[in-house]
Amino acid sequence: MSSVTLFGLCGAALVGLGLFGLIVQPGVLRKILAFNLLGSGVLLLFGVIARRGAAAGIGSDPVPQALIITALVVAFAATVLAVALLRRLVQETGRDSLDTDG
Amino acid sequence: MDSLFTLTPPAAWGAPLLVTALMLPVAALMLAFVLGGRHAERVVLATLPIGLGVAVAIAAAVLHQGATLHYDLGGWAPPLGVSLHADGLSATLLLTTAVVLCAVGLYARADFRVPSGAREARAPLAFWTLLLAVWAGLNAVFLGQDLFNLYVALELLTFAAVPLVCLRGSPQTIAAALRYLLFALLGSVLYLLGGALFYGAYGTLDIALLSARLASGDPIAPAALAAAALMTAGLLAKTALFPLHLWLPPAHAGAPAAGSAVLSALVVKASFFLILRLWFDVMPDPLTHLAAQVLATLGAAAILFGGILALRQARLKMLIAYSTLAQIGYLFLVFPLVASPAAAPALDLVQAPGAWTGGVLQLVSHAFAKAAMFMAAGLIAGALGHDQVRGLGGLGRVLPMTVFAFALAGLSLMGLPPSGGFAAKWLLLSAAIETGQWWWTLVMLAGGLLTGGYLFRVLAPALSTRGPPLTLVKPVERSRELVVLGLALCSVVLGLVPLSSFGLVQIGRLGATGIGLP
Amino acid sequence: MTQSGLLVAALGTPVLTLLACLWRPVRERMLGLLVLAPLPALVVAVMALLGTGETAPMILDPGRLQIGLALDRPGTLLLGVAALLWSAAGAYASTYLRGKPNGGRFAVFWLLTLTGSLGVFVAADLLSFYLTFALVSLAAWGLVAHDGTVRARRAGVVYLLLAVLGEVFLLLAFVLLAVASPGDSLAIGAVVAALPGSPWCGLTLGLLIAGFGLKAGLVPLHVWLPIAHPAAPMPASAVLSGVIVKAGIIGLIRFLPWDAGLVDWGQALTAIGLCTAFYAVLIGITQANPKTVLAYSTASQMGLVAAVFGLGLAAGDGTAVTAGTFYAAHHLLAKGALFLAVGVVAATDARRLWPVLVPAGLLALGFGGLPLTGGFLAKLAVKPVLGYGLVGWLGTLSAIGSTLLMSHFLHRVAANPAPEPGAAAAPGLVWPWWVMCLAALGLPWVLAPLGGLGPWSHALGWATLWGGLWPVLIGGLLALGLRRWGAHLPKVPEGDLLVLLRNAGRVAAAVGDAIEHADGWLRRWPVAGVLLLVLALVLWGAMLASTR
Amino acid sequence: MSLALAADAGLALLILGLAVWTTIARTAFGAVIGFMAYGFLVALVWVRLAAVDVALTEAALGSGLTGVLLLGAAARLPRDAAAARPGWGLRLAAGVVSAAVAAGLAAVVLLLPVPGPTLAPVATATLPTLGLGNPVTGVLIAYRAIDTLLESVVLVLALIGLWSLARDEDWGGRPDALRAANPGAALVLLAQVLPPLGLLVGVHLFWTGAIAPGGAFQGGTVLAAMWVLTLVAGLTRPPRVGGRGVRLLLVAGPALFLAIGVAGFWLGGAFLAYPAADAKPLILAIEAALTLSIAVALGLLLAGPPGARE
Repeated sequence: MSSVTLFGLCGAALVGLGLFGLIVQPGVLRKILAFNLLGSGVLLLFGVIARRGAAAGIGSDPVPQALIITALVVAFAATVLAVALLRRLVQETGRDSLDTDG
Repeated sequence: MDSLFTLTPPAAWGAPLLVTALMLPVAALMLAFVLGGRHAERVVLATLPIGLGVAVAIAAAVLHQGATLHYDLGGWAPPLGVSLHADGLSATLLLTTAVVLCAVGLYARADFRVPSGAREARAPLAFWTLLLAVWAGLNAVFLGQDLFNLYVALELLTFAAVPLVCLRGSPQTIAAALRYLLFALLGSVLYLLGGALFYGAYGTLDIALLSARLASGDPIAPAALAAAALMTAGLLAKTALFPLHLWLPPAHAGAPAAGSAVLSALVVKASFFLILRLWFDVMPDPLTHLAAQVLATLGAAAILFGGILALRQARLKMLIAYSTLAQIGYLFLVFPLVASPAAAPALDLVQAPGAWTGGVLQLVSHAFAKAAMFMAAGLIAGALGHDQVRGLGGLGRVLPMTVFAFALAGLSLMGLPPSGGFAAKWLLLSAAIETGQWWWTLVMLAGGLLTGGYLFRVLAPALSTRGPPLTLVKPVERSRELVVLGLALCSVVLGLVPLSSFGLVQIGRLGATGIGLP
Repeated sequence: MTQSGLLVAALGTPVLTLLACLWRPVRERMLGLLVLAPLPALVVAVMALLGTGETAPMILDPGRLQIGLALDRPGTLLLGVAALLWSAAGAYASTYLRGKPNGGRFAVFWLLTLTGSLGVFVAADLLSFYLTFALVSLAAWGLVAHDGTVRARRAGVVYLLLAVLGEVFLLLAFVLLAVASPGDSLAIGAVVAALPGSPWCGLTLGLLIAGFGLKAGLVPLHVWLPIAHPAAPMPASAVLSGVIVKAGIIGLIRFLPWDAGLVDWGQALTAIGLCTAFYAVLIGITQANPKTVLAYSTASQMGLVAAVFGLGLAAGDGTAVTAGTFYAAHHLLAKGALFLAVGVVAATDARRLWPVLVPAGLLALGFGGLPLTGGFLAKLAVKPVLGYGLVGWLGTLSAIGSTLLMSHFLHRVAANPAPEPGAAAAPGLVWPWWVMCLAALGLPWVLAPLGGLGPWSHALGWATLWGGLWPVLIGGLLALGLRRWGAHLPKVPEGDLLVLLRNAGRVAAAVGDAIEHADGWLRRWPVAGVLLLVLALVLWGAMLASTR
Repeated sequence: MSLALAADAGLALLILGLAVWTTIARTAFGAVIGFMAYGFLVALVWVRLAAVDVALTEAALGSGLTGVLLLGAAARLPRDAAAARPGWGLRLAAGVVSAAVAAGLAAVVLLLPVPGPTLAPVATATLPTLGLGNPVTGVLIAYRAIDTLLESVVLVLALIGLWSLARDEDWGGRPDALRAANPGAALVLLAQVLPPLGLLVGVHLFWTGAIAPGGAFQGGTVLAAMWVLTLVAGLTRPPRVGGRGVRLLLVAGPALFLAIGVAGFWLGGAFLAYPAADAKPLILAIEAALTLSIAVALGLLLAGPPGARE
């Protein structure tokens, strides 16, 4: 097994972990963290795919790399928005979970 | 791959219009943001008619040439570059979007005015810029031909839609927006994962190239199956197909009326549109047959479930939101009807397109009708100070035009003639019978009964003549009522357009392209 | 061409009037104009009846879909008499509702229903027919529920539920018809011609009979009639019972494949029709409200028409259509007139009732076939179709039943005069009633050739007259018995079979509660999250399975 | 090779361990700390995967700025607000389906085609015509310029969304989420010393992006981080959200990008095409403007919605 495959499996495991956390964590902040784990697992898989496309003297296919960078920025924006909503929710209601309103 | 060449005729006029459609709202967004204050509204209202003109021009170009429009951005052809693409369906949806947004823009002026004395206020600036952003996101989704570009477009749309939900800032709407955001993000990540897997298997994200490679590569890559399943699931989460609707009712009911109209009429359709693209433009045909039954089963459940719940809502906006849930279900009945094994061999080009046209018609007429309904509900809530269904008795006497518009939109939702909803239902029913899948007809008809039921709950008291006369908290502007009525009429008039001229939505469909081209 | 223009004018006039109602001042005054809106249709029908041959149709897209309007014999006959009743009832309504609130709203629903009601008689294709049928069905809700009382609202709900159910049956039937038809044409003639060869022929026929039978009041889908008629204002009851049920009759006429000789379906329709004819009489005689009695009588009469149609369908015999149409046309006129009479009586002092009750009695006994009335001719017209076997005897028995029921009606209506001494009905109520009364008595004699009847001399033979008279006499004797011992009959609630659905509301509420509960569970975050992943895995598996 | 594999395996295990910790940690604060460490290690993985550009972005954005953001949020969470966990049945179900998805993905990873498809040769082949040496920058700024353009708009949009969460009466005020109540002396010192260095690093990253790893996003992120540091220390104050100047700065990058893209219709024959002769200066201009806009946007995103505190 090569390192690349290893990281690929690691990415798959991170996706599973992120999904699990996103589903079962009751706190919104923990959900946001899980979302970030999940996202980084997905991007890691993408990175592995990029690495497998090493050619023309480049160690990693540049197209997926560029896409990963874009996705990282988007994920950051999403996290900002989620955190801001969470802070408003805590301010207004004093709770940080979603499932009490049914 | 002859069909690929027919898809991209070299000398199609109007292709640069695609760039205009994509960039106009983006440019307007930046302008509105920088100028701020009262200028934001002016920028939007100036941009909307231009955008409508562009959408009309694109539809005309597609219809006139009978072929899809195609534009390679930066001159870089896929797979390295990203291209834009407008077939008949895209053109139809661009046009629908432009019309609905024009109406929403006119309607929202009264709700999002900068109060006198202030240079700028929070809600107006946010609303007008977000409206432009929604527009940009929708156009990007409808024009995108690259799966990752579409991911960015989807995120643009999500980031525009979520703040719309909680523009009012009440704790309930904040919770609804958060729920919406998190679930939509979960969907986006699954979509992105699917995109990565497609790239890993075939080295491209361009829809046309991917489709060609999927069709030619003999054993289909395991990654492609996983990709299609994950992407579909992610998009379903964003479309709020039953049972993934946890976020929809509070979000759509909590937003200000103009926002609800946009969310319910257009935003959920964007992710649905991508499922259509994925299933019919990317995945090879037989692969999706079994899965199509899964989708349609959920759609059927949505129709019944959403209809029954709409019957039991105490608030008008919640009722309309659950109605959206049910109406989304109809869209998913398209999958087994278009992708049925029975339709494929009988593809004498007369039978199979019915379901497709019916589905698109359902999508478009629901967009008009639902936007009209939410905006009518907004007028009602504004005038009465509440939107309790129980308190609507005698409404017809004080707001006759609003109630009339609501009823017209309801006509289309129920699928009564001569509305667009009727034409859609007729085509879908025919397709179900033609392909031997009669059980879907029962669902559609039962759904119509439920729709009639929940609309009756609103309209019967509204039209009743007993009881004390209602007092209005606030008068309703006639111009806003006219806007709502106009949209409702659109959804009805769609059914009057003879079925033959719906050829537009077939342009660019494989198989149907053969008709349009010499 | 001019005639097809007239056809458009017949429907266009009510539509334009309706559009004018968008303007509030017009709407408020519209009640007074209701008498005029159906007149162009009346003119069209009269011209078509006077002229020879068939009126030129108005067809759009003739090459393909063939959408449009056309007039044939049965359509013309029913269109003409319907327009007459609409006009008279419109005049009646303007007096009846004068000074009461919400006249404008009533006028709007009236015009909507009118448009649809006239439309079904001239619609030549599936889509137009469905549109006009839906219009007449659904808009009539506004007439039924107009009074806004608890009873009217309940009647409205029952009416609408059943009407929408009928729409559902018909929509499915129409789609089946269109799909089974080889071409693109949606013309009714074209799709019905293909029906006998359709793979879904039985299902389509079943749905058509259910959908149209519901509108015509065939058991067991008749339950809306006895609930809706008494609840509606008097002129609305007249058109409901007179015209609106005829939408079901014209539907059967248009959509049953008469040439195919479908014996089984014909016999089934006959059986349903005869059951309705007797069942409605049995329930009707237990009712106290004269309008309810009339409603049951309508169901009974339409049952007989359905039986006639069933015989024609089984025999592949088109003359049944002619006879049935004629019978229905008479019923339209006479039943409309009787409902107007109920209103006139209710506004008249008990001592001045005879000028109303005598002609009303003639009309009422006409349903039993009293010689020299219009009903006598109607019975004569269907006689050859019913034949002289078992069905013929049952037909005579139903005439006896009708006499009994209508005598009961006369008894009940006479018992409900105006309480104030010296009261007299307004002229605006009286003259439309007289117009309809005379039309119901006289017009059938003019229109007799359209019913397939020979010269009058045949009808006036002694044997024929006696044949018409004796069932009425027996019916009269039974009616005397009913007055004597009627108090012992059980009291059946209006809408009889609906009682069976008494618990439906509770069950529906329980189901709704359960579904609401399920929704709350499904919308919990972890549940939805797990379901999302399950769905992804299922789709994944489904695609994997498809590659094998 | 096997040594490297062992090291990579260790790295992967460490990452998984931290991810598990982040998921199960008792307190939100502890989980965030775990996540920051996790992000740092993931950046190392990116280096191991020969994706240095991604590594830079991950370190700066994925771990750094996100970490700051989440720490700030964790600090403000109510202590006892955590709601009840879902029942064991649901947790079991969630575990099973998550594991199934992960297992499926693992199988897919193992079954990916060999050799992997790649666009690297095409991407590098056309790079010289743009005057660029870094293919990633080429993808971001030329081949897939539309993604980058839309994404820079996404940042502006996210900011609008964030600001829309303000209270009505606070509109026009300054964001207040970042400023520490009483910054310690060490923090202030750090905020005085670090930014000049950071500024250099950021500009360098942007500048070298054309030929070596780096570029607008990475440069912008570092600049934003420095600004954020001074904000936290209270050395600078965030601008008022109503100001036109800050908005101009925010849209400068995407607007210039869009303008040059439109000019491409005439100069390069297509929207977002660069003329062969002047590609490099145009690209540098876009990158410069984007770097600035991104830095301002990221900083303001961290600074939160306008607040009442003046």
